[in-house]
Amino acid sequence: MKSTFPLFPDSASTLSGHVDALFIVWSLVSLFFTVLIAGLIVVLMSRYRRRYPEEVGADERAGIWLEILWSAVPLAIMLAMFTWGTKVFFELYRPPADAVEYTAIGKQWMWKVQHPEGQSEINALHIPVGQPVKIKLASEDVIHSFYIPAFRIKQDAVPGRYTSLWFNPTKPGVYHLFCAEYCGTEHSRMIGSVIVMEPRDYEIWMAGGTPGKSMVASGADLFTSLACVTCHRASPGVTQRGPSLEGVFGSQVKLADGRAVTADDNYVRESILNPLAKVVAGYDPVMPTFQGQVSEEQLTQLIAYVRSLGPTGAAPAGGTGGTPTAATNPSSAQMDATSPLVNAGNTTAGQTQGAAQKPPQK
Amino acid sequence: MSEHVVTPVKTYVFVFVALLVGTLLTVLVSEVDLGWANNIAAMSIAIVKALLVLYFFMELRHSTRMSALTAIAGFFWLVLMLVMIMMDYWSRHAIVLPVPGK
Amino acid sequence: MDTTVARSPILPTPETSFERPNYLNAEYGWKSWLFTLDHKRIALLYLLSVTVFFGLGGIFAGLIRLELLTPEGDLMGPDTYNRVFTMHGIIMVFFFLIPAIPAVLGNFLVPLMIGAKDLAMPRLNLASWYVYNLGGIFTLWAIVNGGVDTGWTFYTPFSTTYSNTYVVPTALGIFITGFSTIFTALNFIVTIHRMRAPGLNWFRLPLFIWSTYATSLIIMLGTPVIAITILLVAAERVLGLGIFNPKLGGDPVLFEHMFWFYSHPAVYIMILPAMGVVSELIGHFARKKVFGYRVVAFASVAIAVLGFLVWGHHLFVAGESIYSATVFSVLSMLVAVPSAVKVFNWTATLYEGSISFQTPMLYALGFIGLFTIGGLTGVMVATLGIDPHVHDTYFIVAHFHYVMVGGTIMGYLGGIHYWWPKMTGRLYPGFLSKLSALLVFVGFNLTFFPQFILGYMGMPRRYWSYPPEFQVLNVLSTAGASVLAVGYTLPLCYFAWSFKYGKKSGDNPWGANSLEWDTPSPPPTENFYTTPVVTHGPYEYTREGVHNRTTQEANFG
Amino acid sequence: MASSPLVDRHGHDVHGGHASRRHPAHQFDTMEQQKESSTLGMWLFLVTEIMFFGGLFTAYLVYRTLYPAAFAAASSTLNVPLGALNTAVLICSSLTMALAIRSAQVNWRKGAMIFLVLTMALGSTFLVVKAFEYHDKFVEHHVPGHILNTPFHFVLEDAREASAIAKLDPDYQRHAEIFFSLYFIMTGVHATHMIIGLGILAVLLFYTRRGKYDSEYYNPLEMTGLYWHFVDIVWIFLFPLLYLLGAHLHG
Repeated sequence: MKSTFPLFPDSASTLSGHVDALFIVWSLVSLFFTVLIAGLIVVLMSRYRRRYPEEVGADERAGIWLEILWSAVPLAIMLAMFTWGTKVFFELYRPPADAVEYTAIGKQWMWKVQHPEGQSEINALHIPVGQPVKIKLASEDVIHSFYIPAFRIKQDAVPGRYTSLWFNPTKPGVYHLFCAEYCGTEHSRMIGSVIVMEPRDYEIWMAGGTPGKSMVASGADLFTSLACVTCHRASPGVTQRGPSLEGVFGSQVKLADGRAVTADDNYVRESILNPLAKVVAGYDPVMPTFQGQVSEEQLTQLIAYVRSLGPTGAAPAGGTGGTPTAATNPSSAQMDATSPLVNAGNTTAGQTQGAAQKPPQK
Repeated sequence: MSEHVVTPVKTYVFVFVALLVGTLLTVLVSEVDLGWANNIAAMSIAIVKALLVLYFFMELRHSTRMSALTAIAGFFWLVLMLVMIMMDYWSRHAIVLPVPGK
Repeated sequence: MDTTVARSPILPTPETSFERPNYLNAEYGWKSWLFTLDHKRIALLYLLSVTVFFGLGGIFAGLIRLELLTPEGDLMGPDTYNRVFTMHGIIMVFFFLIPAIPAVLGNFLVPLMIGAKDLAMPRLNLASWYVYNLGGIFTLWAIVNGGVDTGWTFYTPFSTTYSNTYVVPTALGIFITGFSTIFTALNFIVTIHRMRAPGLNWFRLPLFIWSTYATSLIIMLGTPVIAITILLVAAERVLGLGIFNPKLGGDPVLFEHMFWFYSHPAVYIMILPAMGVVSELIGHFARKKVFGYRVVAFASVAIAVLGFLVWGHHLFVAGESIYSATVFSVLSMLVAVPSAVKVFNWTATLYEGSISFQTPMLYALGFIGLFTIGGLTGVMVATLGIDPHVHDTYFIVAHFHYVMVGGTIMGYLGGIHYWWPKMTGRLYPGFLSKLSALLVFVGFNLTFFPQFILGYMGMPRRYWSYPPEFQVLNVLSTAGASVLAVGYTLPLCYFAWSFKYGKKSGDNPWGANSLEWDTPSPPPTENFYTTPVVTHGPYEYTREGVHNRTTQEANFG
Repeated sequence: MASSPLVDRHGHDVHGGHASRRHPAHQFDTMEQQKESSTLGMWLFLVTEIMFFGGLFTAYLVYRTLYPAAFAAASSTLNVPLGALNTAVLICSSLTMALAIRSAQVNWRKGAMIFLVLTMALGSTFLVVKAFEYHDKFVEHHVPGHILNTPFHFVLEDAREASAIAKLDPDYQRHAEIFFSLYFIMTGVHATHMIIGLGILAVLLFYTRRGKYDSEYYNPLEMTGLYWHFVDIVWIFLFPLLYLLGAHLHG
């Protein structure tokens, strides 16, 4: 688990140490000059405090050598740091020849990641440790920015063209994936996880994910790809536009007009196709219809997914900051007890969505 | 009172004719396929024309150094902006060699 | 300190000075203010407008900090939050930081400092105030109708295609306000060139004039570019053109280039005048010629020129070519040299000075410390290796607040405290003002230092909710913001009180030596009774025959 | 010419920068100083204008570099004879403007009025020709964006070297739209400057008629002249960039 009050980010790629070294040296240089200036000010302030009202300062002493000195020293320091920094920068943006290329597409407000094997996931990126990964970035709408603090790397995804970044993770674990370029309403929810796994775990994970998905998994996919998830987020207690669907299926739902209905297949179906017919109490009638956008097959998949979120379909949700739901976690069969996935519950709805690809154990 | 130099009408008419000739020239040159030199030719003629206007019509030749400096600074800054923005576009597709087998 | 000369005052005593005709009592009634052509009155009008916008921007800042108290977005929805930080940015940048020092202090002081009767174009000056307010009204209209949510940077295609808020009226507001800054800058350049008093050559000018001049150059060369850029954004929204729209073949990165071509130099528009103010304060409160006067003066111009060549460091991770990035990085390092030189020169000025710790000096010393941190972190983020990690995180937020708030606002407040007796002929409470300076300094550091750590931890900016491990530092920051709010409110109260009830200050309450203190406080309408003849520089406290006035400071109580 | 001071109702000039022929405004000491100030101010203003148009030239250069073929194709559909005619008209108006100032310098009031009227007539001619060109573009559906109900439609057959273009830039339709976006904005902003200039000229004509300007004081004429010539210079660049550089396919 992460400390509740960390002061320095995880360092988990081959280059994060290089960036940190640069940063720490720069910080020390800055600290030196800040203390120097502040110290000088304090000393001079007390030493040359005005003693009587008519006192004036001394004549200026010629200082051309001083001027040259304190122009040249900062210049030298900066050119040195520039050289070092540029070296690190070129390392950061020149992928090695053996990097495996993944694709990440930003769209309001999620990251769609495509593995070279064809596997795709939402707001999550599973990668094996020690493998250089190049990520080709694109955007479907506005500018996004793919940012993994633990790898000290960031690149804007610019609509209309491809950009790329690369990294080589060194430490298994779960790391934040952020969108760093402001992209609209749910910008701060456009977050996910980078799950760095031991190669063996990664093999298992890949094997479990590829072939014929279950109804629930397909539904979960649709749930994210249709952007249902942006409003019906699985984080209880947070203000959002639509109700969370966790534990809803099979329960009594209070409607805005005072009625109550049981959330069954038909209700879910009606809510997707004709959302304004029965609006849940406390929410605005803002949901657009998906009539014509989802096929019947997809509709059943979606319903299966919502059912899996219900009390009968899944284990109860974890506590604050804990595992969002067991249903959305990868099945325990695929999960090693020591696997970094144990930590996966640490945060974020994004992760929930990413992991939701995996069928729950029923 | 400020002294002013009254430019003879002849000078103005001469500049005017030069500008018209320049216009004709730039149209004629564009009809001939000179490859990349078309761009150079058209821009050169335009710059000469602009200088004529600045120097004679706008009386830069009789104005203070400050006015001339201001005009030069303006064009200089424009070129600066063009070059430094284009720098990105010119070098964007430069080949970045991958770090060999890391 | 070996040289001290006792002087006898030649100016009238404080008791009699106030009844003399001055620009405040020359005419009465609202017409005399709204149609005034007096640069000093226009400065006060600007002071009023700018303060209103500062308050408004401050309220938005408070809302941001309150929302970030908890990791969940619970105070307001994301759409509201996005509007709040956007309006905070737009108001603070375009309606407060850019006009604050030039339009208030510059307007008031440029003619006084160069011994002129007024600015060269008084009507243009008044027009600039009206244009400023017109732009402000457009923007306020947009706020009242629901605001705008693009961020103050208006990045396309979000601003042109995806945002469904009031982008166009806000853009027009900024476009219009741009004219007001251009008018002011044009006026300053012409005035400084053509209207200096006899004997006032370029190297006898106060450093504030040098920095105002440099600032005006940036405004003239940069503002038109943001004007056309923002016009293109508006045209895209209204007419459906595609200059920056990737769906139509446009390039959003071009927008970023054109936007930052102005908006990075705009940072120097904000900080250079503050540097000028601090040069004045340090020189006069140490009663010593500012160390390396010419170097400091040329540093202002160097910053203005080099400041234009570094905008690309905002685009290191935006898809700019890495070769272009390298050029911009090294240029960004270069622009830091004149800034560093200034800091060293200010510090060296204190050596063998006669330092008085009046409120303005406290602000000036605070400025040096905070600007040092802001500047150093600035070169850190301009270092190519570090920027990819901290770009668009709270590290950047902390950095530019250290420069903007720790620099510009400290300088602005220091300047207002210093020239308040000149403007109004009144003093303000000494203890209270020192307390507020202290509160601002402490509150500021508490607010923004934690954000450096947050940023390096990886917290992206413009986040409405954030992962819980960032909470402690955010709480600290919000706590600091509340201290800062008190620090900013206090001056508002005692200045308002002082304007009417403050103790009379006399003509030269600081015993300062530059031209603006050579005339009564408040000055008469045409500034000087007779056109002054200047024989020496502004900080010459030790030269024989220079001290024809009292060096006694007023008692602030 | 009569030379009664127009100001000094209250002993000092309440109109600020507004000076009479022989008395500088209150903030100035001499007419010389006042004249130099306004000249410098005007040049500074022109610098801001350079940068204002500069933003558009930058955008033009960027997209021309990115999409040379589509730009050449789109450019070749513009009416070169009309563009050249307009260039000549503007140059002519610059001449008349210069002559108007010269007339004031030599105290020939009637001449100043004639040349001002000529300048305005030529400026209006320019705008009328421009309006015809715009109309053509409307008819050809070459108006970008959703200003009109008819969507932008660019037929390559209109262009020279059509097949080469289609091969070089398959996306030429969208890129041609960018060209026309820039064409309309650049010429539109230029035309707006012309219209403002015409307004100022009308005011000047009014004051010239009232005998306000003579060899001693003709500053407003000179300042307006600077502005008018500057607008001419902008067109001197716009004409080849928009009309001519597209004649052949070279980047």
